[in-house]
Amino acid sequence: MTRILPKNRLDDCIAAWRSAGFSVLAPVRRSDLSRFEEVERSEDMALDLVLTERTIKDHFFPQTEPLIKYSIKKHDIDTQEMVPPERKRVFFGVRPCDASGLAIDDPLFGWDYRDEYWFKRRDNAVIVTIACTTSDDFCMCSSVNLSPDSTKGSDVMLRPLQNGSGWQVEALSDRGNALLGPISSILKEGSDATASTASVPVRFDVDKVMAWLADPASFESHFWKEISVRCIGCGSCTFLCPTCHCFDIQDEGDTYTGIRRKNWDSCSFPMFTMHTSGHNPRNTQSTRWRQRIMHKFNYYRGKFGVNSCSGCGRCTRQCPVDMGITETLQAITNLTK
Amino acid sequence: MSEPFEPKIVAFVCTYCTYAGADLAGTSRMKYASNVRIVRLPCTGRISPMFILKALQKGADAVLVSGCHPGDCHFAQGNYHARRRWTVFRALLSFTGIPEQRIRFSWISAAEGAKFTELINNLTEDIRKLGPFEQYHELQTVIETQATY
Amino acid sequence: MGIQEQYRSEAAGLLSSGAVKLVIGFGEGSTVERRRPVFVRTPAETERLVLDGGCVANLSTYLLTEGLLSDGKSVAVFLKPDGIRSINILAAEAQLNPEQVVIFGFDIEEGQVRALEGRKASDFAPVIGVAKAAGLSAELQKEAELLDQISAAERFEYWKDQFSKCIKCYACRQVCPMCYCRRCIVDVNQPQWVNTSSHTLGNFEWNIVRAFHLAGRCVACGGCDRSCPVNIPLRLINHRMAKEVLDAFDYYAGECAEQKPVLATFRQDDPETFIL
Amino acid sequence: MAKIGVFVCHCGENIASMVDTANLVAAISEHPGVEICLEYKYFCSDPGQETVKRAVREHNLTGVVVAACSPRMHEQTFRKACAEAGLNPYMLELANIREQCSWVHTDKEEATEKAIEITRSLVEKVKRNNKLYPISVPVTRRAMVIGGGIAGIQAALDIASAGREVVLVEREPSIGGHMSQISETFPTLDCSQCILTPRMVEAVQHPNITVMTYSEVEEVDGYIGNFTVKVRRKARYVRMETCTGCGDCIQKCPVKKIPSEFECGLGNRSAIYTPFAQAVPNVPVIDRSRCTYFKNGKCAICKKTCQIDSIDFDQQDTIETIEVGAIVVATGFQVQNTSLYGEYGYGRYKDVITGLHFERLASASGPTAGKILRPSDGKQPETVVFIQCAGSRDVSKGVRYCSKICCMYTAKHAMLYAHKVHDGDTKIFYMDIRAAGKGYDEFTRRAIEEDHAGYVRGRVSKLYEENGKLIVRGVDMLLGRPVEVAADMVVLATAMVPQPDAKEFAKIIGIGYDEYGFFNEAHLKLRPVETATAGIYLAGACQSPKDIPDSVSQASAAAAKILGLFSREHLEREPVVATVSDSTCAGCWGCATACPYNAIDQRDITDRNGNVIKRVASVNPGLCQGCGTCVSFCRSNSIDLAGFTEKQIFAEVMAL
Repeated sequence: MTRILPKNRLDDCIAAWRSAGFSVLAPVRRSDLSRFEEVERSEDMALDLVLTERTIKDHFFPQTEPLIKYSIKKHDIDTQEMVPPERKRVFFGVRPCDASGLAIDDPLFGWDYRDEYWFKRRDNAVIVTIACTTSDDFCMCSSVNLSPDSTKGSDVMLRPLQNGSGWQVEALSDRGNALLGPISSILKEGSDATASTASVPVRFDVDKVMAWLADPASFESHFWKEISVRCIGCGSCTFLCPTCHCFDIQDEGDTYTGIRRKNWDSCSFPMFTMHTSGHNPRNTQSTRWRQRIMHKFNYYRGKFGVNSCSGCGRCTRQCPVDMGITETLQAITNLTK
Repeated sequence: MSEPFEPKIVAFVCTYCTYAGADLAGTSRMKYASNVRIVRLPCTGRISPMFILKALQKGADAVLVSGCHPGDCHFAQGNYHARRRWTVFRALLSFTGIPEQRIRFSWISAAEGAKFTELINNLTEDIRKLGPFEQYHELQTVIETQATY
Repeated sequence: MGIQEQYRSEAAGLLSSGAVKLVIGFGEGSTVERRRPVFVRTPAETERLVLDGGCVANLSTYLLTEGLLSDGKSVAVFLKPDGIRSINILAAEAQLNPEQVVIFGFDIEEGQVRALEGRKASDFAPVIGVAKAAGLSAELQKEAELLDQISAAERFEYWKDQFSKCIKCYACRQVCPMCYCRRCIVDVNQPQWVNTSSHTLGNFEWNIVRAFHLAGRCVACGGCDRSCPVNIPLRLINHRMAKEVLDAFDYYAGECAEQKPVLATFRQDDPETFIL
Repeated sequence: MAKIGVFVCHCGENIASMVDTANLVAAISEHPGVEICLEYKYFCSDPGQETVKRAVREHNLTGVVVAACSPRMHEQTFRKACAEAGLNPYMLELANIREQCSWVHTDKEEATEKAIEITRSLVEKVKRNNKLYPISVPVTRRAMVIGGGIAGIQAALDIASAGREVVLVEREPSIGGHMSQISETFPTLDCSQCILTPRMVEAVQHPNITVMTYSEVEEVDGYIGNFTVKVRRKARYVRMETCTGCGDCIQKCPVKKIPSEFECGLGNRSAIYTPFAQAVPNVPVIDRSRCTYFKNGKCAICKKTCQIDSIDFDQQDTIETIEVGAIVVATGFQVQNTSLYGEYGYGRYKDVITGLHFERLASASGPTAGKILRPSDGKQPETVVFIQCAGSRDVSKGVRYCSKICCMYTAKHAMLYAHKVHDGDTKIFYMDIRAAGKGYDEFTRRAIEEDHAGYVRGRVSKLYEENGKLIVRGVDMLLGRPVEVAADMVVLATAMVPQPDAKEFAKIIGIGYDEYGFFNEAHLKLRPVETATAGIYLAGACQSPKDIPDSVSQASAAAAKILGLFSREHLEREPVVATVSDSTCAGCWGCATACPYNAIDQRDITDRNGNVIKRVASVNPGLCQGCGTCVSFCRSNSIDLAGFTEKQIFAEVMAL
């Protein structure tokens, strides 16, 4: 016997969480884009998507974030920090890959300096993940040692019932347990069978990839040039990635006041590594693509013991020229056959 | 009753015609609304569309762009180039929902102090009626406020 | 022999004779439906070339890859009429020498591929003439008109909503053959005309500036619209600009390599109904 | 760090009565970067300027804003003051709080607020001003005069007599222009040839003047002080160096029935010809299109006749490249084609002629040796009708402007006719008699009072032939009744129009033109001799209809301008010019296409070994006039305008 969240009680569930002080965010399709947004009713949710186009990363590490407000006086500058207020949020209907993405990034944001902006949001968020029963040609979680029902980064795991009437509920953390409190009366006991999870084929051999990347000779391999020849150098793969976390600091303002902001940046952009002198250590797209792959499957692991990829496949799914991590890692796998 | 709304108007003008026309309005002691701030440029050819966007960001409720009549340009052709640019830019702004009433273009010669006076007064009155350009200014106020997540 | 086979064998011929050093075409993609750009350097590799209704991208962008054409050698490229117009504009703007570009011209009608006669951009003048005579896309015009009909305030809300989605990934810019600047206006920080942050204001500015820079240059290949990962209908704004220059100045971008930029030229009797 | 000095002028009460200057000073003093802010009654006065200078020195100011009147008023004054205090004069901005603030507003609070905003905004601008230095351009002290009519000859002689070299280019085989076709000149009635020919000879013999006849300007490059002109010397097929002008070839040429252009078709010329007897140089040319030798390779009688073998059928056009520092455009005018007046019967009736025909008839060296004989039958006309404004001042068919000279020459024609045909009768249909000029009105009075010119105020509606007479029907407006005159000859005072190729020529040399094709002056009243293109000047009727005294005056004025320019080896120009950022320029040349002055060229950037890395736009500071059209065209912001840079404008706007 396990606990079941009946689908027809979803609205009660939202209401219960809201009255417990939570904002509820769920996949929504609005203005021709699927993303996580605050919802008040279950009918606004788009739970049947394989994956939202935007990741939940956006809600922890926004594309642009004010850090400091400043005003320029005659002899000095007044500054005022802009740290987000505490706000309790439930992310409902997160996919395992996106949830894992948060867990992958946690050590980065807490490593030498604890990023308030990230952790204030992380600490007040409860991730309710729904295991995947569908997948598409781009999903690759199984290739990066995750799966359509992996629990990494999740506080509550929901497994769809075979009959479609609801989800089997499993709390994975204290935070998850606490979240079930307000809805305890909604949950019921049951032993309905869960639907089988999606089958996502293994698309590359990540161990071989890691070994090849770790080989110093690979850095200067001609491979990078060939594999990245059609890359146009946009940042969409990085910006839609649940784990990419690079940012830039920009001041924006007028003569009198302004705001220092933290903005997403991308290793795909030539400007990313441009020195003031005009010298650019990564002055070709192939060196930039190499950096992206190396960072995800070599350097990041070296520092934090985990690859910076949760297998969502968004990089390929939306690439304007049909590139992506999968193709590159497949090619590396084939190199080392 | 709150104070009547006083619009902020930024004018980008060429120094040879419209700026001189505005000077003439002054030397003739004509009177017009104090809402306009003039940015002097050598020629309408120098007026880049970015100026208009920045003026809006800085809270302008309307922007005026003005120069020499066709054929009178001190630089022979600058205003003809400007006219093409405006035609296209105006269509673009209009299509993105920036009302045509708020972006005005005119030819005012160095002799047309009266036209300048009348234009500023009419424009100010029009924009008073139209109200502040809140839609655009909100874009700025939003970024100045604390992230709501 | 189908067009695909014909072009494959011609491409192989060009490569083996040394007439071109590279063929840029389409190949199979990561899914059955997808087509991706492929770069073919040997006759044997021409087997990878695919030509079917899925080959919609404007590959002329790749011709501007730094250093590609600087050795004076020729490159062959698969192009639809929109891409051929891009070549004309790039030639007019001195970004490439059209003599170095060998074109495998084709068009797609109702999912079927049709070969276009010619090899040099100038050979396709009749095709472009027909395209101009046929006018801008009626479909886009219909879509754009829907926006023209609502009030300015509603239009503003529409675009605010659309632009709020923008993440400044610059896929629109990177995929566009017209965006060849070494330093994009958005990367100019002295002064910072365009707010680089991807808040709605910055996004508004960026998208307006880009549309303005494409006025009279966009050939409606749809690359930016397809590339946008957050589905902003960029096609509409670019279409509106193309219509404006056509209506006001009878200017159809990319008619020939001698065409002067619409915003760098003028006529004394250009329309000016809006000027007080 | 910026140290800006702001000086708030009261302008007596002009500013202070409407702007609370104390408030203004208080607000501006608090502005970042403002080192000192002072107010004073009149900063433009000597003590005021001294205050500014002292502040600049004592505070080591890096920039100055004077909040006062319009920069159009006192920018130069304060620039000079800054320079005298050791500050680059371009580190100054004027905040216009008088013409555009205190004088036009009525609410002191509003005006003060506006004055504060204007001043702040210019403080922000001046912080970003750059030191600028006048641009020095070398001057080639040689002039070119295009057009060898009286205006061109005069300009050339004036410049040459002052010791500078001149190249005089004329497209016809001889210099002289229209003046050489004229019989007598008003208001003195001296013979045109008699006063012109000595000037022609003087020009051709002047050691400082190179006369290039039968030559046309094809290309003009460069800018003030440094023009490069390509001139096509058309093949004459006669060797200039050896021909003595004996005229034997002309005599012997068998092709004789070619209507002479010089005689307006009233006389004939041969295939090898000089346009008129006094031609300078007196060297014939062969009209290739009419010459039998060029048609079928036979004849060559001229070659056989010539005793010094000066005929050269193999001559080719040559292109000469000439460097000059200034150009006078004196390309003259044409007479309007009168065939558009069907009601006047021009072209249909042989005896309906233009004023220029009449000049040839009246000319002692003309086809009738100065006798007034009508073209149809060579008889002396007993009644002559003159129709004025046959094209001028006519919105519907002709040109809107007044051709200016017709009133005078028509009076002259009536007089000449009266002097030659004592019992003849004249009728002059006119709209107004415009005779403003020294001795002009007296002249027309004389025509009426002494020579009985029959002026009829009114227009001609119809003209037809009947029994060998030209019946001219019109209306006498003063009497209010129709008039009908049976004339033997009718003379139309046709309009003066630009040369048919004037617009194309204007494009070649890069000057403006009006709706008709007359060349545009830089300013109609204050710079009537200059064009908008520095270094190119106008003389004569190519600018607007002019008579001889006006043409000559303008020619001398143009010469004076050029001599002024040539008085120094270098020319100093305002440094408000555009510059290109080589590293970011994408080389699309849009700026070059847009530039109204052709001031933008392509420049190759090469590596150490001389290989071209990239090609960028490059502004010629000698040509750039500083309009900034290129700047707003440039998509990558790679071109900027000194004095109005992107940074400056941005700062100015962001401070509003």
